[in-house]
Amino acid sequence: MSAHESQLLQVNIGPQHPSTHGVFRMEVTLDGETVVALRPVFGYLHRNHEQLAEASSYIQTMPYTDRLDYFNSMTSNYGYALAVERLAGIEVPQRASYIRALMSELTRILNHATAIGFMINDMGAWHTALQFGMREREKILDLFEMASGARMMCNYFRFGGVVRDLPPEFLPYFDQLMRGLPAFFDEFEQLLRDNEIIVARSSGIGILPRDVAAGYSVTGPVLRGSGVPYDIRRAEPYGIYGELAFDIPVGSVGDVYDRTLVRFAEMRQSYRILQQIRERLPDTGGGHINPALANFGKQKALRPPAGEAYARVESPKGELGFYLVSDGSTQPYRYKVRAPSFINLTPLGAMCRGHLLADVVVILGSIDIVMGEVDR
Amino acid sequence: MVTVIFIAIASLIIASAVLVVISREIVRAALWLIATFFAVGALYLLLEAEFIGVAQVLVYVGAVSILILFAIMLTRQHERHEPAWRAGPWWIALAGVIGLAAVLITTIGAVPWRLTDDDLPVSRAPQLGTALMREYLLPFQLAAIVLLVALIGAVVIAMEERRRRTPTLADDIAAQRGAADRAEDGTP
Amino acid sequence: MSMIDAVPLSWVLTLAAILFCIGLFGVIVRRSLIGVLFGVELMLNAVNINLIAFWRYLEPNLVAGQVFALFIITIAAAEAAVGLAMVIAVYRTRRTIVADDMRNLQG
Amino acid sequence: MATEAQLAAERHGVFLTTVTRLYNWGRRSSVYPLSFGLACCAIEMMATGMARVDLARFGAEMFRASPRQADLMIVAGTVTKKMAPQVVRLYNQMPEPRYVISMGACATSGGPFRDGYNVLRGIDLLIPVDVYVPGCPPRPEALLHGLMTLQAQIDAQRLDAVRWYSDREARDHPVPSLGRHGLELDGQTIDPVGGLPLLSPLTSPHAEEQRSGQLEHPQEIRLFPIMDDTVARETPWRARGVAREIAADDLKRGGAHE
Amino acid sequence: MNRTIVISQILVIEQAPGWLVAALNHAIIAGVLLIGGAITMMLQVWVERRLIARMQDRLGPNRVGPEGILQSIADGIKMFTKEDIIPRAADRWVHLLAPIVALAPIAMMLAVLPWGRGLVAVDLEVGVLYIAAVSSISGVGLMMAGWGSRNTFALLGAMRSIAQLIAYEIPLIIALLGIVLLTGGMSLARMPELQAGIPLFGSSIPGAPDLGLGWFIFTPVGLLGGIIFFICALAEGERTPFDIPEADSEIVAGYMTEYSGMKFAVFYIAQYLLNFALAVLSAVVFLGGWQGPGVAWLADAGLGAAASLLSLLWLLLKAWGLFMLMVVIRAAVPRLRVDQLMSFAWKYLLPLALVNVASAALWVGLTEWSSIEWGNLLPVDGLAPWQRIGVAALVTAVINLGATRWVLRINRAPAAAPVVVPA
Repeated sequence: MSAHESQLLQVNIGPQHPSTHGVFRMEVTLDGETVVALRPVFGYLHRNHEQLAEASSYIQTMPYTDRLDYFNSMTSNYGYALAVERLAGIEVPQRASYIRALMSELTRILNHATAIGFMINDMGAWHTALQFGMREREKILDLFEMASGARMMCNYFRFGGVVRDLPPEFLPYFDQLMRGLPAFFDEFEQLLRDNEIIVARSSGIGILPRDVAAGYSVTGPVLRGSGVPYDIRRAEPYGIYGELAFDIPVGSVGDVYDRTLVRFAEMRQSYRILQQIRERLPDTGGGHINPALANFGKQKALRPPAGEAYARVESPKGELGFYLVSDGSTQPYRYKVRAPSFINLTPLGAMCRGHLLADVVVILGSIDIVMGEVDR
Repeated sequence: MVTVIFIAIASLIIASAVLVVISREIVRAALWLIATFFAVGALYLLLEAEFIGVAQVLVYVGAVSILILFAIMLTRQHERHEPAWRAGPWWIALAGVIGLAAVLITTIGAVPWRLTDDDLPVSRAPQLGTALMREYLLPFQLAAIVLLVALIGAVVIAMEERRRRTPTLADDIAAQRGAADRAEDGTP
Repeated sequence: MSMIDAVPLSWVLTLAAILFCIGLFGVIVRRSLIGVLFGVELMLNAVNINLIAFWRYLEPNLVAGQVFALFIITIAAAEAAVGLAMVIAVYRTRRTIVADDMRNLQG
Repeated sequence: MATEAQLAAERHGVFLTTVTRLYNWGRRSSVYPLSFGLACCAIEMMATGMARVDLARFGAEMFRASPRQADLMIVAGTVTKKMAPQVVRLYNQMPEPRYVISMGACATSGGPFRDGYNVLRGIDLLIPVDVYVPGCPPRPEALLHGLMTLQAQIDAQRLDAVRWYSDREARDHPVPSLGRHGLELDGQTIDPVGGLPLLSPLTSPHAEEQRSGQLEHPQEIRLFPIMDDTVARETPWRARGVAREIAADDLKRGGAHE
Repeated sequence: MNRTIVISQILVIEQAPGWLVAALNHAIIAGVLLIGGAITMMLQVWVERRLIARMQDRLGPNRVGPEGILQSIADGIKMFTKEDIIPRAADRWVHLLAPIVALAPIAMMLAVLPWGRGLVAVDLEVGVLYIAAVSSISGVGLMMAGWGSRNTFALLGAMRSIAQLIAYEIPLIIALLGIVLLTGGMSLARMPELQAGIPLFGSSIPGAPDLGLGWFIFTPVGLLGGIIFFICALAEGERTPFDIPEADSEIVAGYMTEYSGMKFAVFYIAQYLLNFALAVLSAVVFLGGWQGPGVAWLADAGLGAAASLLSLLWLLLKAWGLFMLMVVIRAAVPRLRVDQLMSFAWKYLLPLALVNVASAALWVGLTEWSSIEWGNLLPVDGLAPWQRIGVAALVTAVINLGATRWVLRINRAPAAAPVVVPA
C-alpha cells in the first residue's frame, strides 16, 4: 500500500441521502475532498417491472410503465404503446397522434423545470428554484388530470390512441397555461442562468466530452449537452414529429452548465411544438382512438402475431426503448426496457473523478435520473 | 474573594495541564490543552492584563489549538490510541521534573520580592500600542517578519505536491490529445 | 480589590513553575510529535505567566512585561504553525509521527 | 385541540392533563419529517411541501436529512427487500417519540408490485405504522390529511401512558438482512416469496408491539404464481402450496380481467 | 465618561456587602441578556421560516398562535422532550460538551455589545478584539462535535467549518481594523457615539443638526469594510451561500449529524444567536449602532430614558434588517463550493481588506493631521475639518474603487479563459 492510498477515505453516500434522487448509493473514495473513484450501487428500487409485464396481458402493463419514470408517465406510456402498435400493426388516428405529442411535450416541460430545480437544490439553494419548477408542474398536472383523471400516473395511452378525447374544458386551460409559459421561461432563466454562483458551481464541472458521451451511449440532454445533435424525434420520427418544426439545442463543452442550458432551450422548443400542435389540433381528423380497439375488452384480448418489435421515443431523459417479443398469446414472451436514466448513469464515475465531493451531487443532479427507471 | 478565584483558576490550570500530559488519546489531550489556554487567559484577566488575556484566547484558543486539531485530523491520529504514549523510563523524567520544581519553588520562596505601590495606569491598551510603535518598533517589525516567514514556511513545508491531484475526464482527454499531437509533430 | 493585595506574588510564580515542569515532563515523555508540541506550548505559557506577574506586581508602569508576553504569543503561534506543518510533512513521507521512529532526517 | 376526555379531566382539576396538553401541542405543531423518499410517492411528498399544498402551515416543512433530528418517517414508495433493512435501520436511528406514515399503496401493502419477488408487502411488517395513506400515489391533499390524522392521534395520547419515557430499556427493532430467499432475521426467512410474514403486523403505537414469533404456516413452502410454472394462472385456487389468502387474492384479480 | 446604567444604583441596599451588590448586578444583566437572546432566537426562526415561505409563494407556519408566532415554542417543547441519543461509538463527554462549548462564547459576545444609548453591559476597552477572540472559540465546539460523534459526515462537516472559520476570520478582523483606526480605539461602546451628525461629515460641520446619521457606512472606508464584514459574517454564521459545513445535500447535516433532541436544539440556538450577534455587530460598527434621527434630540431635551429606548429601537431595527437580508440571501442563492469559498476569502476579501486598512490610515492622516513633528507633509493644514473630510473621502473613494476593480479584474481573468474542450 503506497503512502498515497492509505490516506484515502471511503464514504458511502446513500441509499438514504437527501440528494441521491431516490434510493441510489454511491461508494466514493475520497482524497481529502477530491473524488478518486466512485462506484454507483443500485437495485434498491428493483420492482420486477419486466417480470411482471411478462406475466400480465399487454394492456395490464400500461399502468406499470407509468411508474417507470414517475415524472414522465406520458412518454413512458407513449413508448410502450408505440412498441405494441408496431408489434400488432395497429394504426393510430391523426388526432390521437396530436394528443399524444401534446402530452409528451407538456411532460418535457414538466420534467425539465423540476429537474433544473432539483439540481439547483443539490447545489444548496433552499428549494426556491425547485418551487418555481414545481409551480409549473402543478399547472401541467392539472391538465393531465383533466384529460386522464389522474395527476401523476395517468395511464392515458391505449393501443391505437388515447383512452378518451380531450374534455371540452381542456383547451381553454391549456391556452391559459401557454400564455403564462414564456414569462415563466424568462423568469426561470433570468433567475438561474446568469446567477454568478450557479455559473461558478456548474461550468467546467463534470465535463463529458463528445466522443466519450457517444461511447457510453448516453442520450437525451446529457448527450446533447456534449454537442451531439441526436434526438429520436428527428433521427427516427414517430407519431407526428416528422411534420413539426423544432430545433435541437446542443451544448459545446459538455459540462453541467451546458446540460442545464440545453434543458432551458428544450423547454422553449417544446413550447414551439405545443404552439404548432395547438394550431392544428382542431382540424385533425380521426377519433382519439382506432375504432377497432376502442372497446377496452378488445385491448385486453389483444394477441399480437408472433414476432418482435422495438420502439423508442425521446423521453425527456433520453432514448426510452421498449423491446417486445410475442409468441402469439395475450402475454408478451419477453419484455425489455431500455431506460435512459440507467444508461446515462454509467459515465457518472468517470465524470466525477477528480472533482470535489460537492460536485458529485451536482453532476448527479445534472444527469437527471429517476430510480424507478434505473432499477425497474 | 479574589483568592478563591485565583485558587480555582490555578487548580484548573494545573489539573488540565496534567491531563494534557497523561491523556492517551491525542484529541483529548488537545482539548485539555485548550482548557489550559483558556484558564491562563482568565488568569491574565485577573492580573488586569486584558489585552494579553484576550490576545491569549484569540491566538491560542482561536488559532493555535484549531491548527493542532486540524493537524491531528489530517495525520489521522484521532483514529488510533497511543498504546505506549510514554517513552521508556518515564519515572526518571518524573523524578527529575519533580526535583526541578522543588528547586524552583524553593528559590521563589527565598527571593525577597520588592513589591511596588504604583497604581495601575487607567488605559493600558493605548499605552501598549504606543510602546509597540515607539520603543519596541524594531522588535515589532521583526515579529511581523517572523510571522510572515513562518506563514510562508508552513505553506511550503505542508504544500501538497501537484502530481497527487486526481485528473478529471477532461484532463485525461486533453492529455491524450496532447500526447497524440506531440507524437504527430515529433515523428519525422 | 485587586489581585496584588489578595494573592502573594510567590503563589503565581509557583503556579508558573509547576506548569513549566508539567510541560517539561510532557516534552520528555510524549512519543508523538504533536504531544511534544503540547509540552512546549505549556512551557511557553508558564513563561508568559511569569512575565505578566512580574509586570503587574513589580513594574506596572513599564509596559515591557506585556510587550514581551505579546512577542512570546506571536512566536508561539509561528512555532505552532511551522511545527505542525513539519508534522504533516513528516507524516506524509513516513506515515508516522512518533518521535522515536525518526532516526535520521533524510527524506 | 384537546379531546373531550381531556377537557372533562381538566374540569376535574387534573394537573397532568394540562401538562399533557402542552406536551401534545408541542409535538403536534412541530413534526419534522425525515427527508427520505423511496419512489413515486416521494415526488408527491415534495409536492406537498410546495406552494399549492403548503405543509409548512403545520410547522412540518423542516425536512431533516439526519434521522437523529427527525420525528416523522414518511415511507413514500415501494419498499424492496434490498431497501427494507435500511428503512428499519433509519427507524431505529430516530429518537423517540417517532411516528411513521405509510404513504401510498406500495408502502402499505406492496401495491401494484405486490406480486414481485423483491417487494416487501407493506412496511408494517417490520416497523409500526401510525397512519396509512392510500393512493397510488396519494394526492398531496391526502398526505396532508394523513398528517392531520397523525396530529389527532398525538392529541389523544396521555403523557402518563406513552410508551417512551418508561423504565423499559430502549430496544431496537430487529433489522432483517437480505438472504438467499428473501429477508432473513436470525437466519430465518421472514418474508418468503409469496408467503406470509413471520412478524405479525405491528399496529399503532399505543398497542404494545411485540413480535408474535409465530409463523402462520411454518412448514409450508409457498410458491409465487409468477415464478413457478406448476402454478396455472387461470386456476390459482388449485395451486399447490399457495397460502389460502393469496389464492383468494389472486382469484379476485383473476376474475377481474376475464 | 461612563453612561452605563448601573443597576446597583437602582437596587441600593445600604447594608449589603459590595460583592453581593456586584453579583446581583451581573446576574440581572446576564439574565436580561439571556432571556432577550432566547426570545430573539425564537423570533428569528419564525421570521426566517415565514419570510422564506413568502419568497416561495407559500404561507409558512401559521397554525400555532397568531400567524404561527408560537411555532418556535412548539419546536422547543418538542425538542426538549425528545429522546437524547448518544451513539455507542461516540466519545460520551466530548459529545455532551460540544454544544455547550459552541453556545457559551456566543452568549458571551452579547455582553459587550452596546444595545442602546448608555445600554452596555460591559464596556471593555478591547471590545473588538474580545469579540474576535470569543467568536473563534465556538470553532472548538464544532470540532468537538465532529470528532466526538465518530461519524464521517460529522467529521467532514467539522473540518469544513474550521477551514471556513480560519479563512474568514482574517478578513473579518482586518475589516474591523479599518474602523478601529478611524475611531482610534477598540471599545465597542464608543463606536456609536462617534457616528453622530450627518452622513459622511459626522459632526464636523459646525451648526449642522445632529441627525445621528454619521454612520461609517457612508464613508468610502466604512462602505468597503462593511461589505467585507457582512460577507464574512455570512461565512462565520454559516449562512448561505457559505453554509457548506452543514450542506445537507452533500454531508447530511455536517457536524450535527449525530445530535438529537436537546443538544441539537442547543446547536440550533447557537447558530441563530451568532447570526443575530453578528448582525448587531455590523450595525454597531458600520451602521451607526443605536444612532438614528431623534436620539440626540431626545437626549438634549433631557429625556434620557426615552432617548435610550429610541436608540434601542434603532439598533434592533438595523439588526433585524440585516438578519432579514441574510434570510433573503439564503432563499435566493445556492451555496459555493469549498475551494471557491476559500479562493473568495483569500483572493478577493483579504486584499480588499488590506487596501481598506491603508485607506483608513490615509483617512486618519488627512482628517486629523495636525502635528508639526515631521513638517508640513500633507496639504490639508489650512482646511476646515469638513473640507479635510471631503478631501479624504475623495482620495479613499478613488483608492477603494480602484482596488475593487483591480481585484475583480485580476481574479476574473483566468476564470473567463475557455474550459478545455476536448473535441
